[in-house]
Amino acid sequence: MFEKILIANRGEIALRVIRSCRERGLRTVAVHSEIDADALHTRLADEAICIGPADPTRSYLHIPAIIAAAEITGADAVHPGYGFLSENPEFAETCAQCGLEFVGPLPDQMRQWGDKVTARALAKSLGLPTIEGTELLEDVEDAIKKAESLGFPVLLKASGGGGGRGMHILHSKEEVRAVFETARTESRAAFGNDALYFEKFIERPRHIEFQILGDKHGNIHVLGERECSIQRRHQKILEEAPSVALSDEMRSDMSATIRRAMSEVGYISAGTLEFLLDESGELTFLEMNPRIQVEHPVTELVMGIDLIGEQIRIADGQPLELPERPLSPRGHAIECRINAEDPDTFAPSPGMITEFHMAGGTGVRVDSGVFGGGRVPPHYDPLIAKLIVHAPTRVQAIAKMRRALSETIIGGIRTNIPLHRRILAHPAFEEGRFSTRFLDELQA
Amino acid sequence: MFEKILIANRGEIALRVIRSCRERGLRTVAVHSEIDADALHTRLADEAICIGPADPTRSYLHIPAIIAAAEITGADAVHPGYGFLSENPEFAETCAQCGLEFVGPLPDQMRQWGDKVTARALAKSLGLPTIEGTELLEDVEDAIKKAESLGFPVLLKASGGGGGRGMHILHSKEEVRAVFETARTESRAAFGNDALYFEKFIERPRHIEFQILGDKHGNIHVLGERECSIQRRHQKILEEAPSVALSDEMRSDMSATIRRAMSEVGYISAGTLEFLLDESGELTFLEMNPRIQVEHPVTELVMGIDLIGEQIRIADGQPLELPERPLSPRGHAIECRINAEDPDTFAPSPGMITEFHMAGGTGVRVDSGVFGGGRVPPHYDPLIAKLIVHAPTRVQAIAKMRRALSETIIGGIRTNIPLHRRILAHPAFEEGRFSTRFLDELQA
Amino acid sequence: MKLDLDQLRELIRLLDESNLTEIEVEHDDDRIRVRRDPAPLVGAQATQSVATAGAASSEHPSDVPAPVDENGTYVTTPFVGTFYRAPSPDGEPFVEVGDSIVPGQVLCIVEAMKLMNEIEAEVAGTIVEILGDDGKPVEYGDRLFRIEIS
Amino acid sequence: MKLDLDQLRELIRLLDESNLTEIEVEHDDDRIRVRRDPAPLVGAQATQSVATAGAASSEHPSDVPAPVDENGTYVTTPFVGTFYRAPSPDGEPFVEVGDSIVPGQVLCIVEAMKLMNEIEAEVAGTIVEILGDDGKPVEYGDRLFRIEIS
Repeated sequence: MFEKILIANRGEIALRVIRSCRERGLRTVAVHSEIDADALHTRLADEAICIGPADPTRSYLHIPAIIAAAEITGADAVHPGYGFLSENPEFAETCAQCGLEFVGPLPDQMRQWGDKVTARALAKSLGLPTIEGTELLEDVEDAIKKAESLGFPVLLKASGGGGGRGMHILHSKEEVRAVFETARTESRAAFGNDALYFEKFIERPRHIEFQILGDKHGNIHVLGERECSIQRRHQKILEEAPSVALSDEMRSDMSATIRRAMSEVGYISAGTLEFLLDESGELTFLEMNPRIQVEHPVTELVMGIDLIGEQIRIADGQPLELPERPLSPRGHAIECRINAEDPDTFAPSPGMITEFHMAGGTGVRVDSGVFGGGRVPPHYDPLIAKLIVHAPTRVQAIAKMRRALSETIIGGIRTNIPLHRRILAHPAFEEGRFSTRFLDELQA
Repeated sequence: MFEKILIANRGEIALRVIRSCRERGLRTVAVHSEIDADALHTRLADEAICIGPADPTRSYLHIPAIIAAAEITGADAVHPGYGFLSENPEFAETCAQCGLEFVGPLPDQMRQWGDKVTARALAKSLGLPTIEGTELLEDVEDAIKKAESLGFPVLLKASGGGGGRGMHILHSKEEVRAVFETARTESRAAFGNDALYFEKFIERPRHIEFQILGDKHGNIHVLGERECSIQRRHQKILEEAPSVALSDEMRSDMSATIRRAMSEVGYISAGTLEFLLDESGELTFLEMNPRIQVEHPVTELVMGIDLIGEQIRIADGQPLELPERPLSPRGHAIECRINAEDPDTFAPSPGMITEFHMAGGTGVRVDSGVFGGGRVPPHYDPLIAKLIVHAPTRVQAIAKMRRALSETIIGGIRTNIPLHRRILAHPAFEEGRFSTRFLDELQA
Repeated sequence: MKLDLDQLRELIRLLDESNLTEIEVEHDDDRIRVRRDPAPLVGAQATQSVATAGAASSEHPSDVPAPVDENGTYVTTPFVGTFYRAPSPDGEPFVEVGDSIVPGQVLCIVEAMKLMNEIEAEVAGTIVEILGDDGKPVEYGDRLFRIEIS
Repeated sequence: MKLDLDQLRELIRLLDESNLTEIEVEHDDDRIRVRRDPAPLVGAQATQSVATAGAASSEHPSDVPAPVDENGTYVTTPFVGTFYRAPSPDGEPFVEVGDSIVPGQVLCIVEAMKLMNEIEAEVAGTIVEILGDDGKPVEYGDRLFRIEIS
């Protein structure tokens, strides 16, 4: 087994990894920027190395500094968390070249799934249901032809895009003509890649994703789904497991399909397959994220497993010890992402946290990366904490989350807690009737 | 169902009750002393009433003020927590007279189990195994005669005593002669009652207790045991569930015995039967606590129930909804009581909490009553928080608790966290080989 | 940190005006603490139903001087309950603004557990303000009357 | 709370002496913040293997004046890695205490990922103290040399 793991990340996910390591007797190395010298991950790891200034391109994204930190501390492995370098195949390769085990999939698997068009084609070839879509668009005339054969409305997407950026809903060929060149320019500027394509546009989809784990011995486990439809501009805000929109049969059918597909490619480590669920109950593959995700705790709670711990065991070459038959979700879990931002304008709200009291009690899990008296720097993701509840039923989980939010006190900065309260108080949310447009409609 | 519950307590247990109420849609009323005007229970309840000065005899123990607070707020019921008025039958009666439902057993049941000698006789008559003991001692000569027939060593106990106070271990008739009159005087001074008796003294017992719940419809459920042998001067410090010292057969036999006994007396609400486990594996009844206990969360975690919620449902006249067959513990839970005290001298350490960061992550539950920037007043119990973990096995629970303690940061006051670390690092604790004398021997 | 006396006086004034017994100001390693004994309760010696005149009872010790500030003395309630200005729903109020009062005079009733707790004056003076609302709940320590001591 | 100027001057001095860029003191509604721009890195422009002389590269902008206090100027490391005073295990150290240095002169090597990163002087002066330990790890921003500017 590894003895020492370097965590190439910060905030709550760095703490999350430290926790799983410590429970397994592994030593931890935090890397941090100058502004994070007093951050919680810096304080709680066994060792901490300053790797650069606050600017992430010179610290958390700076591969040589992270590798050098692993070298001088004698780390055996690197956990990239999510974001930063977690989906960077060059980083994974550099780790391997330097004798460091990268806790994640193989670099080629990251490349395979990293490009959306390639990923969709791969998924299709593996027997996963994919959304109707086109090849890459050559020019505006080609785009109009392809849009008409697909049928309006269509979604214009950037092949290199992600996180919902670079997308346009188009209802007519006039709109295609009006938008195409601008979108191409935007895509080139934003992603260094101007390749565009169309997908069939689903008016009111749900965002459903399946968690998988694969080991180095060819075992694949599918660990149920998460419901992530509560989004603001394609950024997830609140997630739950299981989804009220999936029957046991749908879950077990899709799990079997995914298991076959991922076994065929020999996927290693944790990964998430994202799907859209349309109004008729069809799931179509959207993309695959070859890393741990922010919302992984809801799966951990209902499945009773430690996903980060399993990632580490897998990287170490150990076989998965999960049961042969698919696990069933037990109870219901909800996660609220607590962001340091204005609940109405969504403007970031960095600053000193003067008061910080997170909820406690039975069925409440807190994954936070900050503390009272600490500072939220303006340079990074505004996610400061995740509040996660687990209860026997969805109704009880909602009541518990309302209760947990009511006793959470964060002073000195603004947070999106009022937004979470509005979501949880909404009848459509309570009844489970919502799509990815829920939050836009709530805000409107 | 009740609509509003007054919580006649403070600190973590007041918060604990607020949480269960809020998850059920019940409104809550906190009562507080002047010094607790900014305490967490005062801030988090729906309403808060100042009932007196810091001195508990004029606030948290002052029945008229508490009843008046319930009257002016229109509360339907009163939850007494533990300590303070929780075992006071007069308080329960006064509540009933004023039309308030007391969340606890009937006043007569509190009286029945409140006196240790009466309780032991009752337990014996109900078929519970009791420790060999004597009737009340008339005088020193009677004491010597009874001690000799019981067999030395014997434990001299005060009938009105509790919490380990007023006890003497005696090895010979000379020691009986030397101690008897002093003990009688002490007992009269401490408990207003000079009745003494002997019990057989067990050299290295374990303290094992069983949690029960009874409803108003005659249903009794026994919810497994807790291991509470880690004590300092008979004050519990760390508890776990289940106990490594009990086999499934011992657990199920004793559960059946307790269920029969408590059904016979029609016990209502939550209660705990405390036992000593001797070296030969015999359990003998020690006492019954007719209230919720500090360490109830370890039972909640392994049994998957909400004991406070059940107490409230019972008080409201609803039947228990637990399964007919005894529940089995799932996984292992450990609780560390975090006290504001010097870890070596055990001197209380009240004051301003300048920094307060409790552990988080998967399998960690925090029940706390304080916050960073708040003050621990010198007038009350030094228990400021409970750190509770739940993991599949005892070994994993120990690793998780070590991890959780390592990331708990409490500044400005001293706490017993270093003591907990020593306990958890001790080989005998790891191996489960310990008795109630463990901590005294560790400290020696 | 240099603390000038005006600042200290300001703190003391704040403390006096408040319900608090202590104010502590921390500033890095500096700390200023102003503290006084718990606020006495005018009329605190009134016990259930029958008010005992004069000296403080052992149940509610109040052998410290009444809190006096530039605005006068306050009568606070040592009972949680419902405040009544008159002995019965149709009765005349015990006192009105402008009334002169003498020690031992009943000022109001605070009802709790069906018991009528009479609150008495401890000082001689004039009622200058009535702060309690008739028939409304009061918490421990709530101010009921402001009195100008004569 | 009144803050006298001596106190403010003290805060500024503390900030200057430290590696910090900001000190903030909160006091109820009062807050004092003294702030300066990030500390520049002497030699920060040295890039991997081949040191570029003179101006700061875009990767490591250091167009702010070097931190100077009464003790002189510090050369800090822009690289995480292992500090070496000499170009090879048997080689002579690049510099010793007392040596005069000129801008662009190599002072040491910080090795990371098998690359030898040379750290150059940015100012002319004299080495008055060597703070790095030969063969030992250094973090970003660690002080390596103290220099008296000539």
